Amino acid sequence: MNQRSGFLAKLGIRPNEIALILAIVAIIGITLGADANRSYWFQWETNSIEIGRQTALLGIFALGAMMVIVSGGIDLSSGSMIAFSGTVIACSMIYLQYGPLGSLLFPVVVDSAGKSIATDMAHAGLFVQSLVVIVSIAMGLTSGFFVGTLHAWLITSIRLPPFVATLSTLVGLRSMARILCEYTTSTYQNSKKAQVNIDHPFFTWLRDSKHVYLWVAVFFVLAALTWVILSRTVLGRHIYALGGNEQAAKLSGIRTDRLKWFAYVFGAMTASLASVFYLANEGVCAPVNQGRGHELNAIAAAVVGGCSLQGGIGTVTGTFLGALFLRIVIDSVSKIIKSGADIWEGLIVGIVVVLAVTFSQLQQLRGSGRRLFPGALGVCAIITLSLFAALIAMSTWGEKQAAMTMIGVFVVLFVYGFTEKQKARG
Amino acid sequence: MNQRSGFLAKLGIRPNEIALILAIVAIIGITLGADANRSYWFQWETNSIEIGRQTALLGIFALGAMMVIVSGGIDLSSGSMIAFSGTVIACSMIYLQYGPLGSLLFPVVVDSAGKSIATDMAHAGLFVQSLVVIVSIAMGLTSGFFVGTLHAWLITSIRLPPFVATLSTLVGLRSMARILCEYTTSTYQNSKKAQVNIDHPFFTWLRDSKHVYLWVAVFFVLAALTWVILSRTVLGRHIYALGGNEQAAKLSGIRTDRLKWFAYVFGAMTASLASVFYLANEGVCAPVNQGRGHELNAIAAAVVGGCSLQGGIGTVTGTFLGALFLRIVIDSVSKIIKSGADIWEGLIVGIVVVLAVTFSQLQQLRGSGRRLFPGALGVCAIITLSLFAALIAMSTWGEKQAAMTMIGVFVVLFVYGFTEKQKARG
Amino acid sequence: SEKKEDSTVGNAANASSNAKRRIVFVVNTDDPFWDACREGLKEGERHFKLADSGLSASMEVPDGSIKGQIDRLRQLASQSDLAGVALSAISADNPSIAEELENFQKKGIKVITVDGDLLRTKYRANRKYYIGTDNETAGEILGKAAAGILASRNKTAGGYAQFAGYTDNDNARSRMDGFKRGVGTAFIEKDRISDETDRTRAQENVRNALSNHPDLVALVGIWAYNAPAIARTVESAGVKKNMTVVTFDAQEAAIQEMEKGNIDAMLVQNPFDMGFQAVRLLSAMVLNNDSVEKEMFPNTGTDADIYTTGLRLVVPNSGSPLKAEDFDAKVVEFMKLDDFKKWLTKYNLKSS
Amino acid sequence: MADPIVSLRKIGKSFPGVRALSDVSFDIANGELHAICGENGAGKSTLMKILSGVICDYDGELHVSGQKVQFQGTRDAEAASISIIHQELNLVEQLSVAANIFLGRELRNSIGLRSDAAMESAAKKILVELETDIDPRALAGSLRVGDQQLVEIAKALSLNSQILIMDEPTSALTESEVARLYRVIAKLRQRGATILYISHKMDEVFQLSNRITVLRDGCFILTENTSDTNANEITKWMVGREIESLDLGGRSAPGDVLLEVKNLSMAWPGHARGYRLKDVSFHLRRGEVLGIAGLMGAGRTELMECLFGAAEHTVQGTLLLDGKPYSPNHPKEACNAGIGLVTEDRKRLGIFPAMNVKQNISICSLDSTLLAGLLSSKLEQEASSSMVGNLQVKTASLESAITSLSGGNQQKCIVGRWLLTQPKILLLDDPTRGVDVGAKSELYRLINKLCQDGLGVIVTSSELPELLTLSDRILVLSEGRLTAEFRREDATQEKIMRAATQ
Ligand SMILES: Nc1ncnc2c1ncn2[C@@H]1O[C@H](COP(=O)(O)OP(=O)(O)OP(=O)(O)O)[C@@H](O)[C@H]1O
Ligand SMILES: Nc1ncnc2c1ncn2[C@@H]1O[C@H](COP(=O)(O)OP(=O)(O)OP(=O)(O)O)[C@@H](O)[C@H]1O
Ligand SMILES: [Mg+2]
Ligand SMILES: [Mg+2]
Repeated sequence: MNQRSGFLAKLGIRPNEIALILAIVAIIGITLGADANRSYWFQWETNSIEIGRQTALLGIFALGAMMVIVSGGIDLSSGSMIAFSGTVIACSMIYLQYGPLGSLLFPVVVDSAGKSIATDMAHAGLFVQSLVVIVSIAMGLTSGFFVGTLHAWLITSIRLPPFVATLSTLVGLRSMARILCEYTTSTYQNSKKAQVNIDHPFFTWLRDSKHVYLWVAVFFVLAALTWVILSRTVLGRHIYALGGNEQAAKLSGIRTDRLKWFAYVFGAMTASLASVFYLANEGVCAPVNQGRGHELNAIAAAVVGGCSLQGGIGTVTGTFLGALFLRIVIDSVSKIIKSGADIWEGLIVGIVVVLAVTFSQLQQLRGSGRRLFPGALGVCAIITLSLFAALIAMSTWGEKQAAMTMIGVFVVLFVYGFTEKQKARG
Repeated sequence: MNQRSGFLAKLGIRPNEIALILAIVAIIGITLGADANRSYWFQWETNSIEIGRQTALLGIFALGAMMVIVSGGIDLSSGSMIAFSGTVIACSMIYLQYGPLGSLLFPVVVDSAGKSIATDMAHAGLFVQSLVVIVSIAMGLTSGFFVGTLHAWLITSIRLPPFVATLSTLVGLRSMARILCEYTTSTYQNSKKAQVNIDHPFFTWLRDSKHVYLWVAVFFVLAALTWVILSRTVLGRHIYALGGNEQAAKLSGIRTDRLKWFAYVFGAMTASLASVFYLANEGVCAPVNQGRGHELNAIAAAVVGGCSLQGGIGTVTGTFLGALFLRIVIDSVSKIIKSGADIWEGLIVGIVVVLAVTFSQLQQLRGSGRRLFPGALGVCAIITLSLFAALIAMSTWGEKQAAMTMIGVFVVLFVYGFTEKQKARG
Repeated sequence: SEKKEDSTVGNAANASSNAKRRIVFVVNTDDPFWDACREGLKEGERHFKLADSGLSASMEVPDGSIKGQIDRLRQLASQSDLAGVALSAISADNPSIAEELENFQKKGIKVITVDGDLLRTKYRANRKYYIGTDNETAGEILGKAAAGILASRNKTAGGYAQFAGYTDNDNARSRMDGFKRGVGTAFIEKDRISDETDRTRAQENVRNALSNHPDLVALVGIWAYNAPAIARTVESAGVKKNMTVVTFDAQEAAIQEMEKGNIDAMLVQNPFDMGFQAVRLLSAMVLNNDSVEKEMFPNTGTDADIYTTGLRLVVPNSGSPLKAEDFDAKVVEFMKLDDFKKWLTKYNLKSS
Repeated sequence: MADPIVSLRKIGKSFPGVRALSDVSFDIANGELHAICGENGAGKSTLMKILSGVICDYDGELHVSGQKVQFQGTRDAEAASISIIHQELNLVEQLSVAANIFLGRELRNSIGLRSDAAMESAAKKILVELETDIDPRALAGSLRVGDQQLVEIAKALSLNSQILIMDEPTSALTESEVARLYRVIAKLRQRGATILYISHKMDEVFQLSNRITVLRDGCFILTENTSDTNANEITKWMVGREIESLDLGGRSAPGDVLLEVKNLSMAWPGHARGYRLKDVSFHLRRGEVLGIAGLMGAGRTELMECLFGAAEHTVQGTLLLDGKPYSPNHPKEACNAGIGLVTEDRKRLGIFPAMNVKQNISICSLDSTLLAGLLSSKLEQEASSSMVGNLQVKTASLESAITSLSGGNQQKCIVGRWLLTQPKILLLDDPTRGVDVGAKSELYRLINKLCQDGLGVIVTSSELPELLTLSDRILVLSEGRLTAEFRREDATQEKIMRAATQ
């Protein structure tokens, strides 16, 4: 391991990233063992496709979250940004089809039976189709650019803390998306709608699992790009500096405001890029709850990947692995717990995130001879942990086992804490 | 105003708090004007009851959020904590009624018709009823204590960033609550349920709008208590110190770990106190989505009330006003926009939060003599703002008006930015 | 103009300008299902000339949580221009909701429930009437349909999984229970999976169900968006030929999927009619002309307060083993997909 | 005199509450080393910030080599060939030394990408020129205060600009490092660079400068040729009054043993040396000042932290306080035992930026300001105002923000903070770093008085003369080992340096 890490270190892979890789391997192994119908083995193809799809879906805007975090900020709005940009795309498509331009792009033609019908998307020529899609996606990305700009402006000029600025867009953008959606549908399809169905051939094509390689490809390209920016360009160096010590960066004549602008625009635009795949994946634009709360997954991925929320620390590789790790964990949970997995997912993700981050800083913890269970807090912590263990045991096996688990955990931890205390003394 | 502020300053009220008070008054005024059926005037009683209820509901755990923020941390888990503690309370009631003790507390009696029936909650004596309620609520608060302890332990001993620690409990606790709920119902009511109805007379009584004064009273008492702690005790001063500069605090002989313990326990326990009122308010314990996302409202309230997320800055008065302000804004939106208010709510809250925080630091902005729209970022910001204005105008009035709005806003801001630039030059 | 009318603040404006009294339809959450209902509402508003009698009808769309619906009801309670309330209860036996309705009635505001009724055994008095369909019967019908299809594919045993936003939400539960009864004991329910209305999760759930339970023969979509989620996943997993897919509600996407042959049967409620009838009944109650009430609720006894809007069982145009005569025409209208689409276009609806 | 390269005309600057500078006008000749002296808060740093484009809104005019300039940022200043070494450290701890040195001016390779290799080699050159062996690849955060200071210097040098501003560059350096710096300065001046030099250390000022400018309370007092004046005169101008020469004699003979340290050792995992402190044994008597000398990195701070229970690694050895065993695991326990520590790094470990002066002073002694268990603002007011009085802290009011005070005055507040706790033992880690002469002598007198009241004081300092004047005994640390102990009578700088480097 040391040897390997030494070797990998040369490749610029950090210990916590190695830890993640090992963890991923371990989880796959466990799942293979615990999953009765070994689907990772017998259906590895579908499984890898699905995990690839999900990882791309999360990873694309996790990279954005990472960029913002490294620059010393935070972006809580990406979930809503996905909904907003998705709505912009959907609405542009509606506008192009049913708006004033519609009659040009989708002329009324006469069908075989001789009665005249308006060409719909499905029957429009490839040129029109791609035109519509390209323009719409461009609109979506533009909306991302503007939202990012708004964030940067609020933070640099109005001096709002990033948390506040992006918190307000978190609530604001979603409602904006709903307004836009209702307006467009009621104006151009004269029936007010809460969501728009995405039937454009491009998205249907994209959704097809045969084309998931494209999702992964986009993710990889974006990751590579981000990697170059962060570790091979001056811009990247400045972003690390900004995150590490804004004051120092300023005094070194770095235009910190512009850097923030870049970071937040990058964050928002990755979200709007993700929204394209969200639309494809769900086949519908649903401003109400599309991507709701997913910003936290992105941040979690970045953090699990070793980003520090103080800023200045974080890598593309880490974030990539973080996203993959989270997706695999979630997937394996549902593989192992056959039915009723959904109620366990959150708990396991929570625990796993804690473990991952803990592991990534095990060295420091060891190094600083601090005790794990110091004083009263330590004792209460031990009790807490045993109680939670008991709770879990109870709902899996029953109450006797719960009692035993509780006592077991308590004793073990208590003994540990005690020896630890003795060590600290001697 | 200056005079007043001078006077209020003596009372320890800060400028941004005055701003909030004025804003609240203004909004009430506006609503009175814009609401066709003047319900703030003709139905002031029902309205104040509802606003009081909502403010208490939010404010109680907003105080907790404030405490954590002032101590230099953040608690993202309060929404899930509400669900978890609510579930603990509900499950304890089920356990007491249907568990092994049930037969003692709820003996099988023989009714007039001579056939024997088990006494249910409604028919149990006042003593049993109150016993059940008190024990259950105690359990809920205890769960709060333990979760707070867990946070403190993860943050101080495992050295997780608060954001990560509470992010994992945010996902973990909710799923834990669901597990607990399904387990208890399936074991003691032998039908697995994802929701439990709260029909205990106490909660029904508490829900009655005649007893909302109690909610407000609890909120006020808690606020007063918090105020004393923060501004009149050593503990409070130390918490400000901790939030201001942790290392310095430690080297000044402050037990920072214990302080964090207190802060996070306070945060979690206020959430579980809130959960009591959530149960009463909704008459149901719904682990799946009870209080989901409400942590952000609490944080927003604290921030609008002038808390700094860097820590070390924040007041009870501010948080109190912040919560009241948010609730009144939301309420007045639904009063003014008669139907379909919900899609506007988020947008308006977002804007209002930004405005509030901006206003609270207007002085610094003025003082710093920085430009509001500097350089390229400034120009793009202007464009962004005009676009969003246009979007809103479009969905309110239509497209011509939107175009006009856009041009209007753009010109105004551009002229402002230009003059500003000239000033900076000259 | 027409569009003006539709845009949100359009009727906010004319609601506040000449102080009308309002009939408000409070739904459970923002879902395409209600788009059709909203159309019905508008249609009713026009057809029964509410404007002439100083009334207006509008729809309130809370955020899908119980608290959301309660808060919305309370907000309405604190407004003085309310004449009638139609509610699709998000939870049948929720005391808070029941009490709020009670308070409305105390104030003389007319209250009915639509689509989602309160628990009749407990809260029958808290609303005057119920318009809609009994979800349990609906489920049962779909169950029968599924059994029929399975039989025709000579599947006599196997497992099925049901998908919904919240598996314990009342309408979901009764639909599922209904289905369970309808499909019979030959088939075992493997799982009920919730996705918290997150569509990505919805698709994952289907995927996991497929890989977790190799012996699945049928998938049941309980909430509108589950239909396309199931259909697409089944298609991309390439297991369509030995999988029976039956769903509730007819979203745009679901209809397309049925055209593609990825859905074998849809049980469709009639939200449009719900909206329409709600306006008709409430306006009548407000202007207390009893004739309408008598007409809508002729019979006496236990179900004297129930008006059932139509149920439709929609099957693909060709190749469906199901026959109209297998189903009680009084309860459910048997339809081929094309007839159904004709009906939709008649009221310029996209979904139902 | 040749026409000036920099001339300041009626420069004025005010911050909310304080007028930092008013009509400061003087010239700096080309190629000279121009020292600027003044008490804490005189406005030296502010003036330099203006000159180096950090502060852009100010009154008055600035002429550089003839023409008027109005810098919009540090970039403009660098373009005008002005660079500055700031008083406070400004490094990005997560980045390497090389990255810090070239921050904002990164070297690019042919295709416009960043070339770290080039920067590292270039950085290496500069560091060699500074005669240090800091590894350009090392993370800035892993360096000690001293080395970080050297990196700051290297950063400024790397611009090799015409005009170099040094704001208290030696405040964190020890003699040997200072000597190196002098050699570098000499080289620079051969190159014909102009240097503005700020220091509170008179010997430096007189050793280096051609001319001296004195500021007081933001006003220009005078500019003198160094050769025509002397330290006392300058200090007189700075303080605005005579400073009677210190005689710290007349101190009662040290009393009984207060603190006994028996072979104290502190591990240092993951480092060649393996320990930060090894078998350090000494004792401290009542009413005695114990000085601890040593080069930067000798372990003085660690020693203090051990005594204060703030060590970040496990500590072996026995401590006896008043004969009773004493093993602090947390500063709190040290406080309760009657020990106070004035930390070395004021900005990071000292002040509470969000709090005002009053609260910063009272934070450690709140228990004594309680009325019926609650804080009494009146008592707090009295306590802190007494300290502000005794230490003559320059502040607009007790309520003004601590950050609005100059470095030295902040330091006084922190000393005051600990005096309020009426400790038995006071640990002062470089207490006079960046503190002006006047304040220094006040501090000395204060320390003296405290000893007379039976306090035991342990003090480290980066200035040997200070130790020699202050302490009754002087311990010398070298690489964590105790290498010598002198009584004041027979201590000399030479002996101490020899012990410190063995
Ligand atoms: N950012 C600031 N905000 C408010 N006041 C300030 C600020 N910076 C400096 N001051 C005030 O300006 C005056 C001059 O400060 P400055 O740091 O220039 O003094 P100095 O001569 O450098 O003192 P020292 O020798 O301690 O560094 C001081 O009174 C200080 O309180
Ligand atoms: N942050 C750090 N990282 C690594 N090593 C350090 C760090 N700080 C100090 N050291 C090491 O610990 C020893 C003591 O350093 P320290 O700076 O405390 O000595 P010192 O005598 O207090 O110097 P000064 O007080 O003048 O800064 C030195 O050998 C130094 O190399
Ligand atoms: Mg200075
Ligand atoms: Mg030191």
